[in-house]
Amino acid sequence: MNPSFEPKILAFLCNWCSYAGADLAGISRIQYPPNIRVIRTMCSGRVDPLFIVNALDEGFDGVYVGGCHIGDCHYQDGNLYTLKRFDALQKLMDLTGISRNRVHLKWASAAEAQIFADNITYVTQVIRDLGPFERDSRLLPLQAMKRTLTSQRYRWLVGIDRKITGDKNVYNEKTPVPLFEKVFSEALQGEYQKALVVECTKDNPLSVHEISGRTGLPPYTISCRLNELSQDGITGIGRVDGRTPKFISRAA
Amino acid sequence: MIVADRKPLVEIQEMVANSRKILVIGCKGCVTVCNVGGLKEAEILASSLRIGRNKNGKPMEIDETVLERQCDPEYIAQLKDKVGNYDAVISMACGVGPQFLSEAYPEQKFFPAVNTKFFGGAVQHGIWEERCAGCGTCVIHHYDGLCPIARCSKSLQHGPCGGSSKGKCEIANDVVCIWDLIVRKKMEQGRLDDLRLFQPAKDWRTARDGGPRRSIREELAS
Amino acid sequence: MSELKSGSNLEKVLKAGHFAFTGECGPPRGANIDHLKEKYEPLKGMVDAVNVTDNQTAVVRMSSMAASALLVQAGLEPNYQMVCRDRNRLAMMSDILGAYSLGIRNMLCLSGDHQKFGDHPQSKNVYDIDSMQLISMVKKMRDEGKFLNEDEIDVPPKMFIGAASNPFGDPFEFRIYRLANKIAAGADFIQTQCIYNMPKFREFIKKAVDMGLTEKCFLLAGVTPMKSVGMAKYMKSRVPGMDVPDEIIKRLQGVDKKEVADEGIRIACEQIEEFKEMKGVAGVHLMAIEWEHRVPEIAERAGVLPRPVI
Amino acid sequence: MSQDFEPQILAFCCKYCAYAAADLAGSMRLNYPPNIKVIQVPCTGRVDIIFLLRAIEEGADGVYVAGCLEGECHFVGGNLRARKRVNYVKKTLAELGIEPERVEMFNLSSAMGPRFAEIAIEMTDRIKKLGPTPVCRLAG
Amino acid sequence: MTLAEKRKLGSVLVVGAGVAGIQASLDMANSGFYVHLVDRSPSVGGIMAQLDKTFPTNDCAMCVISPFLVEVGRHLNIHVIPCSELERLDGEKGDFKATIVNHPRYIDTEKCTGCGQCRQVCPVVAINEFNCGLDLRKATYIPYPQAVPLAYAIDRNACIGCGMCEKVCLAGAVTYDDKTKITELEVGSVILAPGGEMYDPKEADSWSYSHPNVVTSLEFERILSASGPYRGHLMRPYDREEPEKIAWLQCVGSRDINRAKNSHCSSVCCMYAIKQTMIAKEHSAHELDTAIFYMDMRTYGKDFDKYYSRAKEERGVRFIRSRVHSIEPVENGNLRLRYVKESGESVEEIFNMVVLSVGFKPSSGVETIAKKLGLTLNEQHFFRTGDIRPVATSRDGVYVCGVSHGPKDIPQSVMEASAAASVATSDLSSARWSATRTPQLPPETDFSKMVPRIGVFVCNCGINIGGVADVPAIREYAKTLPHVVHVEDNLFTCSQDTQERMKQVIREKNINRVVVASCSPRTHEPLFQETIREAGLNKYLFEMANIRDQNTWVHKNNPDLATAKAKDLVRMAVAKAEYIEPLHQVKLDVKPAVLIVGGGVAGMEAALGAAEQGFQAYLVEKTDTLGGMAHQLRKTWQGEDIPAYLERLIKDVTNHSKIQIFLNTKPVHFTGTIGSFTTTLNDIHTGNPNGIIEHGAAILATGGREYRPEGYQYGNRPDVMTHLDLDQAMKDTPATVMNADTIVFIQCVGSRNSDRPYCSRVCCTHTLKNAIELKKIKPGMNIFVMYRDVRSYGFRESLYQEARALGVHFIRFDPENPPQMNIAENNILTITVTDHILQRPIVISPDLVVLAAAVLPNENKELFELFKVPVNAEGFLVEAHAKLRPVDFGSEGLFLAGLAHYPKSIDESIAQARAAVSRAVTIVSKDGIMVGGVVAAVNPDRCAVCCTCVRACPYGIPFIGNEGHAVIQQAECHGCGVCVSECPGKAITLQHFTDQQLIAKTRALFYQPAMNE
Repeated sequence: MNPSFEPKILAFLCNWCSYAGADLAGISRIQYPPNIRVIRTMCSGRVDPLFIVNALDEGFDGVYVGGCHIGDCHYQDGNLYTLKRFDALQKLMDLTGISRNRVHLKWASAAEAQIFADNITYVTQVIRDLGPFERDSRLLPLQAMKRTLTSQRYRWLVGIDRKITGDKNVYNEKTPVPLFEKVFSEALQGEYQKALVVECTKDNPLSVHEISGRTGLPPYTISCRLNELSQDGITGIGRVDGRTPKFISRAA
Repeated sequence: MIVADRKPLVEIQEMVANSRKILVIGCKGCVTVCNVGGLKEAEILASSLRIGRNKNGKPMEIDETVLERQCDPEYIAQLKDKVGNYDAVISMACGVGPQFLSEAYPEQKFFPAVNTKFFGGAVQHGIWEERCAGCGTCVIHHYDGLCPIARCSKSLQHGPCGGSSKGKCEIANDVVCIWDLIVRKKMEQGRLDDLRLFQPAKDWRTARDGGPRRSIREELAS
Repeated sequence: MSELKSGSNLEKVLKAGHFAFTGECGPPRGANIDHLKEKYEPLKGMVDAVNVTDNQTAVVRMSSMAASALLVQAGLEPNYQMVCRDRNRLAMMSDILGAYSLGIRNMLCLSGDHQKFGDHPQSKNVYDIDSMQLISMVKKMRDEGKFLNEDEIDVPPKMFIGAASNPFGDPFEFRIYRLANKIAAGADFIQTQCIYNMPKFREFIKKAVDMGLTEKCFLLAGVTPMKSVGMAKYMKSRVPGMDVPDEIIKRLQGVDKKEVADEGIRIACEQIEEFKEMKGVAGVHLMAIEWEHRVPEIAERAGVLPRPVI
Repeated sequence: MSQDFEPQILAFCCKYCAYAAADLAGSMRLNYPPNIKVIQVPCTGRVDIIFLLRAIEEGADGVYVAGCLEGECHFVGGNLRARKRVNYVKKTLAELGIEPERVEMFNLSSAMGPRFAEIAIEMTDRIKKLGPTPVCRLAG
Repeated sequence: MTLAEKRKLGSVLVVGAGVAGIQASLDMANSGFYVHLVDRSPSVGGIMAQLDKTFPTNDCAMCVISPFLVEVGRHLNIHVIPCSELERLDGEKGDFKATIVNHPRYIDTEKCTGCGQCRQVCPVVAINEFNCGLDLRKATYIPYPQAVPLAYAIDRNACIGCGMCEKVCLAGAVTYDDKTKITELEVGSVILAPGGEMYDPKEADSWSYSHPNVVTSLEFERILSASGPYRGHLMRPYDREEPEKIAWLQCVGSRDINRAKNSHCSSVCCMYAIKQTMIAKEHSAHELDTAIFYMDMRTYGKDFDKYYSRAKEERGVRFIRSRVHSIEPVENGNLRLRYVKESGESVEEIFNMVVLSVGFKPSSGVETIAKKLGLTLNEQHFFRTGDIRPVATSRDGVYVCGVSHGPKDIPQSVMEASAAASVATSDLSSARWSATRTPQLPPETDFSKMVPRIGVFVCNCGINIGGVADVPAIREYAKTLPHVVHVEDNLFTCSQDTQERMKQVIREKNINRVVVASCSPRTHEPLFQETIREAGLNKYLFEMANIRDQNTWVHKNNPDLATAKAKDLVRMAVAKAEYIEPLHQVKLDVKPAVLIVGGGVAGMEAALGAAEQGFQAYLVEKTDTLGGMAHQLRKTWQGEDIPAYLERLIKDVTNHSKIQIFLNTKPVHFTGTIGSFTTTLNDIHTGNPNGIIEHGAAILATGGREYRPEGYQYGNRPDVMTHLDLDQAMKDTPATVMNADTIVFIQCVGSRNSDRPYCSRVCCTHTLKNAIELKKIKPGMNIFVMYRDVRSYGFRESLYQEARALGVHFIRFDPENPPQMNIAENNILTITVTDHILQRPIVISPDLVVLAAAVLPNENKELFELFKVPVNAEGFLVEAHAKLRPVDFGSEGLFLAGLAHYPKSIDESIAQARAAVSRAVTIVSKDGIMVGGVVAAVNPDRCAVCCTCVRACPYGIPFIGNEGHAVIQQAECHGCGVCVSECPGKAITLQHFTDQQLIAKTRALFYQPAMNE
């Protein structure tokens, strides 16, 4: 690690708690490292995981999301959604090989300026240890993450999670959490792998082995994903070289 | 029946090149049976001509109709008030059609759409073969029902010429040598001796060589 | 066989029992007499009569009657050929009278090739009467002195009547009957198609002898020496009714390029030798098309010289 | 040819195979150009030569007949006759100086949804290359 | 209740809606019985719907079965009950009470239009059973695009209840509160057709079935299918490479006692394996090397052996007689097979893919149904059935057909289905047409003279059309078209409420032509035709514009062009509508009698079946005795006594009041059309007529005979005999047979050679049965069976095991060097043959030689020409369709059964005879048959009597009548229209597809009409 590396960190601070906490830290002249650049949002629930991934894509080395403690949210359950989304995002990052420690979610109330500063200091140190985010060598996973995060299936499951596991589903019963977890992880892995395949076959037709080479996915997995992509009419056979069909995607 | 082939489209187009309003007349007689001049073929010809003219930007008006036959004046007369308002009429009947029409309507221009070829019959759907040359004195009984006058290229009457090989006529190997058939049939039926008879020189007066012919039935003709 | 029908040299030679040897000469495609001369000059003294073809393979040539008359003037005896393709019975009878008046005594009655092969396929053919009816017409004119319509002829044309026969045409079994019909119709001598399939010809001639046909008329075996392998192949595949066995072609291929023509003549001579001994063969008709200049050599090597003079 | 030329192409499809394949292409949500307009006939044996000629006469840029695979015609041999008639029309158009490629015959089974789409695409490209029909459409 | 008052219900319950269930239901519904068709899965179709192509004709399975699916879904007298199972069955024959469990589907089939929006949004995936797990489907799914009923279902144990599908469903069809319901059904009899399931190779790991490139045959079928996951492009599941070498392993899960515990042979795997090799070769652009590893190649059905030799000789398929023990995965997805050649040499080969030809096992439903209904199962856990009553179960009134009582191919299943239909309804005949519904139709108002008044109904089909094309614009545009007096657009035109409103609008505005712009006429035309008929309009005054399947669904990405095309299609439909005329079908009366030709077992069973159904049967036999070939048989393969059965059958037939028997008689004249035939019968000896028969249908059962072998000294030595001679000897002079010490059986004598390229199917079983019987009587006897392939298909495999256990020696020979028989000078007979194991010739001197001679069809050239029925090259009668009409002839009203169709065992003949009865009853049970409609009609004064139509018609229907013009009979014309466009005089028109209508439709595409005033 070169010692002089100073990570650039984007911080989303919810207006009522963490932003207020940050101001209080300023008023009380509490010191914390200058690596963060702040964006104020009305509630941490406003933060779309896509913003986080875009931040990494644009050049930040890490992202910090601050919100109110559970129960304190000015909008009742805004931060509950944030928690679900953040958890889902980190599960997705585990798939992509980008360390989940580049993104952090911390609760801090308007009064807890010191806690805020400590959080920032801690987060900055963690990211500094991780070193700079090699964006150029991670283009494909980033694109695939963006595509996964914008897929209807992913967003719908993340959104409905609390309602059907917490409250009741359409059958007036709670969907058992392990079942939901299984469905969600299947969906997450499915959408991400499909996204990888689509991203690398968008412009030129590639064989399964070539896709495997670029995405690291085993051939059979790619073959199964190709089934789903052709069912949705996104990917088809572009041409056949000898005995090897090359697949191409029409990214709608 | 009389068998004919449709003239090439280019030839018909030239005939009516400068006519604006054309009538195509089919005939329900022999030319319908040999699929060359019936109502269906009339419609096809009309449509083809329309496409041709339309393509060259000189649209024309074409109507199509069909007569029961074009070799009886009564049917020809059915066009009395129609034939006048066209500047060309195409008859799809055998050679008789255009002539009966011309005789009935001297002022109108008539054009044949088909080339009349021979008397014959359908050996299979879509293939017709010549059987009779109309020589006016039928002798097929001498040759076991196979007429060498019509079906031998040289109308020989005493057996195959030197050029008959493998059952085919010297002029083309898809033309059957009729004498090969006659001889084989005679041999099979054990009547080869019939071919020893000397046939005197044929009297061609009853054929076309005797000039244009008429057939008069006293008891019918008024 | 005793009294002469036409008194032609050929008739005399045959009736005297000699082994006849006739040649063939195709008239030129134009009116150039020298061309004709070049063709008949070498035949002088070599043959008993010279066939003069009539628009062979339906290709327009100088008329056979004119050419025959020129031969008569040159001291050769023509064998005037007439085909049924180009004339109706009126023209035929008048030409026969004309030919006779010009000193032509031999005549060959043929059906003639269909105009489709010739140089004017668009032309209309006649075929008013066929070769059989032509033979009987010439016989009627000669023996009864009458035209076809029974009218009297003041000076009947005394022609020595010849006919052609193709022993190898299909249907093979019928060919002998056709020969018999021609003889019955009045043919005095027969010239066969050029022969290559000797076994088949032996079978044919044996049947002719058994039927006593060779008693009633003289049969001359047609011989055409092969000039090249190409010609042999062409005759085998393209000429209808021609039967060229593979051995002939193999023999021709057996010798090197320059020798082929010579080998062709050697084959012909072998054939002629056999014909001399063959019962029922009264002579040989040599068709050396475009090879007239080599007829003396062939005649010499075939041992048919000198020609008998009666 | 100008890119915005959108050919009008007629397709006579037999009820048992080609029309069923067209429906299957639909239920599989495949994609092919909208220039193809289908007319259903009980069997391609019903397609008369006059239909193809009248279509060209009325201004169609292209016409094709789609029937069952050879040997599998629901009515035994209707599709074989159809092919002969298409060839006759091709010859007639050639005589009239019109590209015979504007008329074509295809064979496919009712399970070949993708093949139907392929044919539609192939014919549209072919007619686009040939350009509009030389037969100008008569108004009225 | 006393016997007399026993209630006879006119309805039947069919359990299982595979091809067998469907065929049985259609036969019964068309013969006057109301059918309840129950199936566990959300749609009908069973395994056949999953097949790509079917042997031996290589027809596409879906094209063959989908018309039947649509008909069963739409039939007025068939009540399809999907997602349900039979729970209990009380009562007895004629009066059952069935308790049905209806599992929740969570989607209302009445409302759902199959538009598929719910599938697209559903976030949950599950294993797609239809594609055998090759790909995934959503929790909300439809088994396959052409499913009937065309409605989605929710897979409850995959669904997480997120509610998304309800949000997008515009038809409001999703019913989450759907509960399991119990329904009671009162039926007269029950037919079980739960079908079978394929063996799951996971049970034994030696096949390493977990490897992606090791697939079962059904999975391979999906890979080949154009509607499968790979759209018919042959690729390996592992990495989608196109395979260069594929191996098929036969007998996976069949004939396998130690690994799979299934002793039976599954009868179909050899044939489908060969078919798959041929179709795979067609699908691959490059050279594809295919190899089948087998023990016996069992291609015993009609045209099967020709199919096998065509694959071997013409298509270069490799057949390797060796059973591969295990499959070993090697690098990059390939598989190594080790096998031992016949010559003993062991070989290793690398393949890109391996297909396991998995056999049948009874479907899981069989076990439970047997327990609930108290039916006995056989050792292989299929339903137990006998030979003499092949479709009857151990409980009276409950019948079975299809794979659930024994592995078999589709033709055999369909035959058994028809047989079950006829047996199940034979004693309910008094209740015929009692429970069925007949449509109440108002009289047809005559609109033919009136000016066309066209009503145009444009459909949104939810968002399928409306979501792409601008439906209101299309509606407004339709207003501008000529003769259009009413336009409207609605969400779902095919929904019940819209149908009612359509009828009302038609009456109010007295519309006389209706155009609906929506989906495909193939699926919805009959529905709309019925609706307008109920509004008093002749059903043909209707035209559809397909603006969904052939427009919005396929031009999703340029909506404006799709809208323009929709307008074009509507304009074309309206243009044709202008020229449509009403068409009136003519009712031909039906003569309720059946003629049966041939008095063998098949003929007698057919006559008895027809009589039991209550119809007069005329049985014509050319000899002086009934019974035919059966007189020479002793036992069925399961050991049932044939002579006793034959005696009983002849007694029943002779005494039955409704059967009239004509011995020494043959038909000499036959005319008429379906429903009313007239046949003149003549006495064979005297030649004078002994009867004119009026009948509605005819069944030909002219039977077959044993081939008299030419070689092997047959006929000139007493110790050389055929099977029938052996049976005769065992019956009359058992001693001559029993004191023989060595007996040699020689198989395929006269069969499977160039003159008779077919397998006679029964001789292997016959040999095994006799060999076992001889061994049991005299264990010391040496018995040798010299065979090319032992074809003991289905449960007959147990005979092969038993024979080997009893010590019968089996020696295989190749057709090239068959066993040689030589007579030494001391008249001692010896047989020399090369033993396939020792690879050396051995010499046997048997006391008795039994030749398994071929089965030939009886020669009836004159009779077949009289009935105008086709025979194939070997002289067997040719059925209309090998798969789905195995007992019908091409020409309507004629049926076939027994050996005359193809060699078969006696139980198969009985089943086919009963099937023929069921098919015949669908005609004679009706009082009239509607003919006409879309048929050709001749205009006499345009007819040039040129015979073009006589030559062009593929069915030879047109003829020149004595009025001097062509005649086409409405009852016979199939409506293809070939003659119409061949006729040079334009004398024939095909109603509803006239030239005028089709040219108007063509013209309309290019001709923009002037604005409607």
